Amino acid sequence: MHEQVAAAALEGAAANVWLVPLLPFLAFLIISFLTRPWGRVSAAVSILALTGSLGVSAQVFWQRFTQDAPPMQVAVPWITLAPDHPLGTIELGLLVDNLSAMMLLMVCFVGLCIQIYSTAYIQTEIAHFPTQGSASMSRFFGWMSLFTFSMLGLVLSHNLLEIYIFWELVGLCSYLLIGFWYFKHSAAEAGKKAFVVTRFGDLGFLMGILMLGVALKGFDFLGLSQKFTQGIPEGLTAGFVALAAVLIFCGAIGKSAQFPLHVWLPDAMEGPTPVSALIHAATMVAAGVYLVARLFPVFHPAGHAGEAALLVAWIGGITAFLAATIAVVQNDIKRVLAYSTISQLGFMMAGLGVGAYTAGSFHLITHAFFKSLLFLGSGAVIVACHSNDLWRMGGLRRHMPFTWFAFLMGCLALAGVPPLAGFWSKDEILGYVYAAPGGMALFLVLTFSAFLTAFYVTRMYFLAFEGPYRGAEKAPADLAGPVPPLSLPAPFPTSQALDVAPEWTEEMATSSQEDLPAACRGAGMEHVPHGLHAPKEVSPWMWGPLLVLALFAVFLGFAGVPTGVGLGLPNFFEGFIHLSGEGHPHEFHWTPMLLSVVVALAGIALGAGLFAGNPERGERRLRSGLRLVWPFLQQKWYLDHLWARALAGTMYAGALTMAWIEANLVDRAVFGLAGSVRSWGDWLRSEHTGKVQHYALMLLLALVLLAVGIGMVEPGFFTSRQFVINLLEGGR
Amino acid sequence: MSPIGLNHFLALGAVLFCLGTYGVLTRRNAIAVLLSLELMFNAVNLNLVAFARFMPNLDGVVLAVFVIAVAAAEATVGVALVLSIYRNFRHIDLDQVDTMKG
Amino acid sequence: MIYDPNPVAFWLLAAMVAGCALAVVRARKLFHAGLALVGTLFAVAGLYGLLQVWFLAAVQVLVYAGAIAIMLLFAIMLTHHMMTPDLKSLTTQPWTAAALCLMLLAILLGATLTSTWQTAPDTTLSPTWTPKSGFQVAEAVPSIKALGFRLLDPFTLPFEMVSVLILVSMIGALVVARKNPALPKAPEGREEEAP
Amino acid sequence: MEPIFEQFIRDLTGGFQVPFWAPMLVSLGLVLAFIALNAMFMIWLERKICGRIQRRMGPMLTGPKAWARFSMWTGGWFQTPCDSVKLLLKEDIIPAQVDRFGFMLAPVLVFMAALAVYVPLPISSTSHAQPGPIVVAVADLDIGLLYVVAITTLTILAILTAGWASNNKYSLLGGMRAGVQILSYEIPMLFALMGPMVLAGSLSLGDLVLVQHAGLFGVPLLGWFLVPSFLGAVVYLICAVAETNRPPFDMPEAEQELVAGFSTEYTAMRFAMFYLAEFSNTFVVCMIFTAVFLGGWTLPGFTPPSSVNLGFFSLPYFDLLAGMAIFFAKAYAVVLLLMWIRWTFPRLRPDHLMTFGWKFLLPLSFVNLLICIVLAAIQQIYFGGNPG
Repeated sequence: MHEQVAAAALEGAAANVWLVPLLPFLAFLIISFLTRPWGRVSAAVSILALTGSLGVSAQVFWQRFTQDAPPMQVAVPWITLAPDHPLGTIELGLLVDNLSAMMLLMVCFVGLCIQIYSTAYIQTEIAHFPTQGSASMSRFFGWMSLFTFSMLGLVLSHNLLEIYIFWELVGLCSYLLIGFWYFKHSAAEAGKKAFVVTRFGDLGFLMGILMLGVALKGFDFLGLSQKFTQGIPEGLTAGFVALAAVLIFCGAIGKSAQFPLHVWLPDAMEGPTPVSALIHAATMVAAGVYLVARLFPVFHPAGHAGEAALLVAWIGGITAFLAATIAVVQNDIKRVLAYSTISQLGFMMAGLGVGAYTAGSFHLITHAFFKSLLFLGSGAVIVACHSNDLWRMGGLRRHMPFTWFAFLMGCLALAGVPPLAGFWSKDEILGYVYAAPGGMALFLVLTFSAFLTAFYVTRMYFLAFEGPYRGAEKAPADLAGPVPPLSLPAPFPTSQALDVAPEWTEEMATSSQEDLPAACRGAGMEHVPHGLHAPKEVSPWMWGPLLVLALFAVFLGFAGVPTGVGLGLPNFFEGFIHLSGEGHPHEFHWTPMLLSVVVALAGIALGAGLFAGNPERGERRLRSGLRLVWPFLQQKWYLDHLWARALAGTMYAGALTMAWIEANLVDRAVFGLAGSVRSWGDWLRSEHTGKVQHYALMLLLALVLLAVGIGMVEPGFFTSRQFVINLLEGGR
Repeated sequence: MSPIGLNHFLALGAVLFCLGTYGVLTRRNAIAVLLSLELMFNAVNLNLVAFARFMPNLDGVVLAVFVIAVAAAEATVGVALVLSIYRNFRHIDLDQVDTMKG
Repeated sequence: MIYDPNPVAFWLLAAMVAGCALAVVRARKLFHAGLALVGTLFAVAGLYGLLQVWFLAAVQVLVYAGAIAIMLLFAIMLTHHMMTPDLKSLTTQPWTAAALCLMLLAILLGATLTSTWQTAPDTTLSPTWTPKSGFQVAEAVPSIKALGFRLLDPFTLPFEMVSVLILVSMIGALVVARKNPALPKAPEGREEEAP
Repeated sequence: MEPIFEQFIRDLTGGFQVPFWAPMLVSLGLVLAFIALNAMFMIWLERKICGRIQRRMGPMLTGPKAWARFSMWTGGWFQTPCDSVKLLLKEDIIPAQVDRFGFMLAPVLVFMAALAVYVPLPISSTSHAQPGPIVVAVADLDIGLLYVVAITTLTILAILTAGWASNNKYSLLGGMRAGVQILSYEIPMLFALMGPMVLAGSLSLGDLVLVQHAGLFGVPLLGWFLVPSFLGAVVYLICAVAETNRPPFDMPEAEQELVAGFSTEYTAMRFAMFYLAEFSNTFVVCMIFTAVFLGGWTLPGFTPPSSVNLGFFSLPYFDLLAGMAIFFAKAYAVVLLLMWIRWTFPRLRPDHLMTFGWKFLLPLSFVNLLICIVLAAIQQIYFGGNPG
């Protein structure tokens, strides 16, 4: 179990693994430099490249699946430090093991589905902006390709520094794609917010990388994992390791939108829906989870949960619960899904925190499929209804049968209805938490979150797909409409990056867009007049991928059915993704499984009871039932406000102090220095006569002084024989 | 008369060089400065040739040929500049050409 | 045997060099300065002849006196009013410059005269190269042939670079001196100041 | 000059050792006398030829009537000597506003140049005392050709000085025109002369003649550089005419435009010096042409004996005298050619003149140089090296 896992060289299909990230990157270059004016060509290039990547990934996956090979890697020197430097040579490399092979396949496959979907979808968005043409489509696919490249590179990264590069690259792509409609004020703000908020986490991440890498004299994952299989490495204290792990986890908190840095993800829904599906549901936000899984031995040295792991678990639990509660009160379909994503990521984190390596990874994969399915479905719904607002939907089941079916499957998977994918993976996490020592409190929290999940999913489904179509009528004033932004007390500047008003309002849109052409105003789709006609089913390019993803949402769970259930299926997933250090496969417990089924059904039943008949009435009843906490939830636990007040306030006070220091200390010093330099300059300027002969005179003076000086210091300098000989014979 | 040696030529070169320097430093007229520059070139050449002759090595003469060529180039450009200055300022007094004054 | 120039000729030429150089520096009329420069150049050519470097003497006369000095005289004629004595031409920093130049002279003389130069017998001036016999010890007096071989064998690249330099300077001079109609006219105030 | 002179005196006196300054003085005297007499003759010739070309007789009255009656070519012999006397006796006027130094310097300079240029010109050779030929020249310089070209520039200086010092617009313009013209034509001239230099492998005019006598590719007549370097000869001749400011290149003294150019203010003796120098230079040009392109004092396939003994009269230095005769015959042939040109062609316009020099003659001289290099290489490879 603890034997040296020798890293083999890349061989077989894995030898081609470098193609996987390279192809999207080439696509990015081609799109950026060659096919920019032709959007459809760009889309074709992007999709073709990704198809190639998918092919190679599938081969790699198949190779890993059929052979029981050790992790394979290849590396080239990147930064060569001094020969005797303890860190030696820092390398760039590719690491292929079961986890990365699976992630590759998932990223490529989901990415491909989303890109195919996007070909149709992005045109509907472009249609809203007459100034945007084919080049926008190219821009979209170029950035999507760049993102795919970055994500695949992240997955294949061989060491911490390399992963950090790609980590930042996906962050950049996320920023670019959230702010894809950069002339929309809200989109630009949301992109900025995502970028800035994740930066907090990345700061910790970088520090953690440096702590760990410098202390252990190496950055590569395999080497690090190796050192932790026996417990804390020699020379390090448990506290140091825990601190490093927590700092690294900070990166994951930022990227995976964990409490308390989750605030950027809902705003990120400003990006086009495929972006939300790919980046903010399936791949990038999962990168944090992936990172924790990669560094699992660091969090669980010698297979035992450390302090850091406990933190991870509880952060995950809190996030899961918090996001689930907020999701209950959202009216925007994409926001419901966004909070749901946060919540599910919390589940994964909690699983990894208690040591459920396999379960966490499994949930990551299944979630990627059904959540991207849900996002894409919501995109289809939005296209059909021209609105994000759940209160302007309803009854779509009849109008959009394919979308309805796929979306329903996604909802059921998310709600955890057996035997769909979400059930198996979520249940496995719950089982682990249940079995973990001291995990009962966390188990209860997660179970309640699962109940809430089932409830808000049901609410969303019924509001969107059942009942009458409400798109034509005006939504009830007390139910729909954006939440008014929080007005800050006077001394606080409306810091745009930390703005607490994520809800995009009409005033904001119009006030910030007056410089745009009239046709571009009201960029939000809810403002596009849509007439009275009923919503229509979207094009097959959109519902096709939905059905494919739905297939996976339904059946993927069977890859990881616990052996104890007795379905007679082998647990493929656990056989494939397991940690060499993961000791005993956990025992199967019926209690949590049954409980989770009960909870899910209860949530669905409650939701259906409230919203099946008259949604407005159900909503009012819900609000009255929750009236004590409703504003609290509506304001998202006041966390955004807290950020704005605490952080912005602190920063403002700090800024005032700094301003005082700047004005009174720094400026005086600097200006004093500048003034003295200026007066010196003024004095010297009188020598700068502009007359070339004066300069020549100065030159001669300097020459004479130099000669006299040298002559005084070394009297024989000019007359020494050697000087002359050197002078004369130097050139021979 | 005492025999003439290398030092005689070197001393003459030094005198010629200093006279040229004096001219460069003092003459107001740009062309006069160019003339004085030629004196300095000649001083250098004189030294080179004297060395070449007294320490038998033809390289000094070769170098002198190069110096003459470079002097020709210098004078060409110099005169062109002077004419350009004249066209712009209507005079070539260097102490009035002080547009670069700080 | 160390080469021994004729003292009378040397002192005569030296006096001419120094006198003409002084005239270059101090002459009131610019044209006289130009003529004095030609005198200096001829005297220096004479010194080259005294040193038996005849080729260089001829080149000095041909290129220096014949081309450079003539060009400078043309420049004088083109820019200067015919007969106006350049009265104020000596007034820029004369005393400072004189003092500094004298110091420079003292340094140079001190350095050269107190140095021990490695003068050598006047036998082997330089190796020359012929196609048949390769390098050979040349004659005592620098012949044109030896100079030519020296110039084109070890110094080929500088030689060619010099030709490039001259071409470049020629074109550059053309560009600089050409009347450019796009340039703005001379400033108005200066027009009145012209004598 | 030195060796021949010394030998001559030794022969004459039976072993008298001449002081070192004697050859110099004698050369100087000879050259001065030659310049004066030759110029007078050339002036007379010029006028006669002018007359002939213009269908008139030229000066006929001064001199013996009988000679005049005999033929137009024998009339008017004393015209030029009388003119010379007149010029010498005229009042020397120095205008008040001229720059006296420059004004007086210029004629001296120009005459100096005319005088100095005779130094390396070889007029004959003798093998009277030695087996090898000794070239007869004031001094057969190692760098003769370069020297000649270099000294010519002194003329420009003198003309510029004259033009400037006269303090006269016409003089200045004439001087500058002359300067530019000579400067421009000097370059193609130098390149035209470079062909023979390459062929001979030497800059010494004596060597040039000897190489020509030796022949090219073993053929004596081919050896005259007129043949291999024909383009060079043409270019040189044209440039030479321009250099000496003779029509059709007499821009500097175009009377209609510039009065008399740089010599407007000059009178009497000073003017005579310009005039003298001009004719002297013309003849020098012809001598150079003879030496460089026409084989100098030699005739192909003919080597005069060093002395002839006619029985009653023994003539030493026969080869010297024969060479001189041949040389001057050739030189005067070129002089006649120049005069023919002068009185035939109209004057050029200044810009045409410059264009012609820079854009036609210069490339042509390059072509000539190339041809000469190829021929010299062939000679070197297939027929052995040349004496230079």
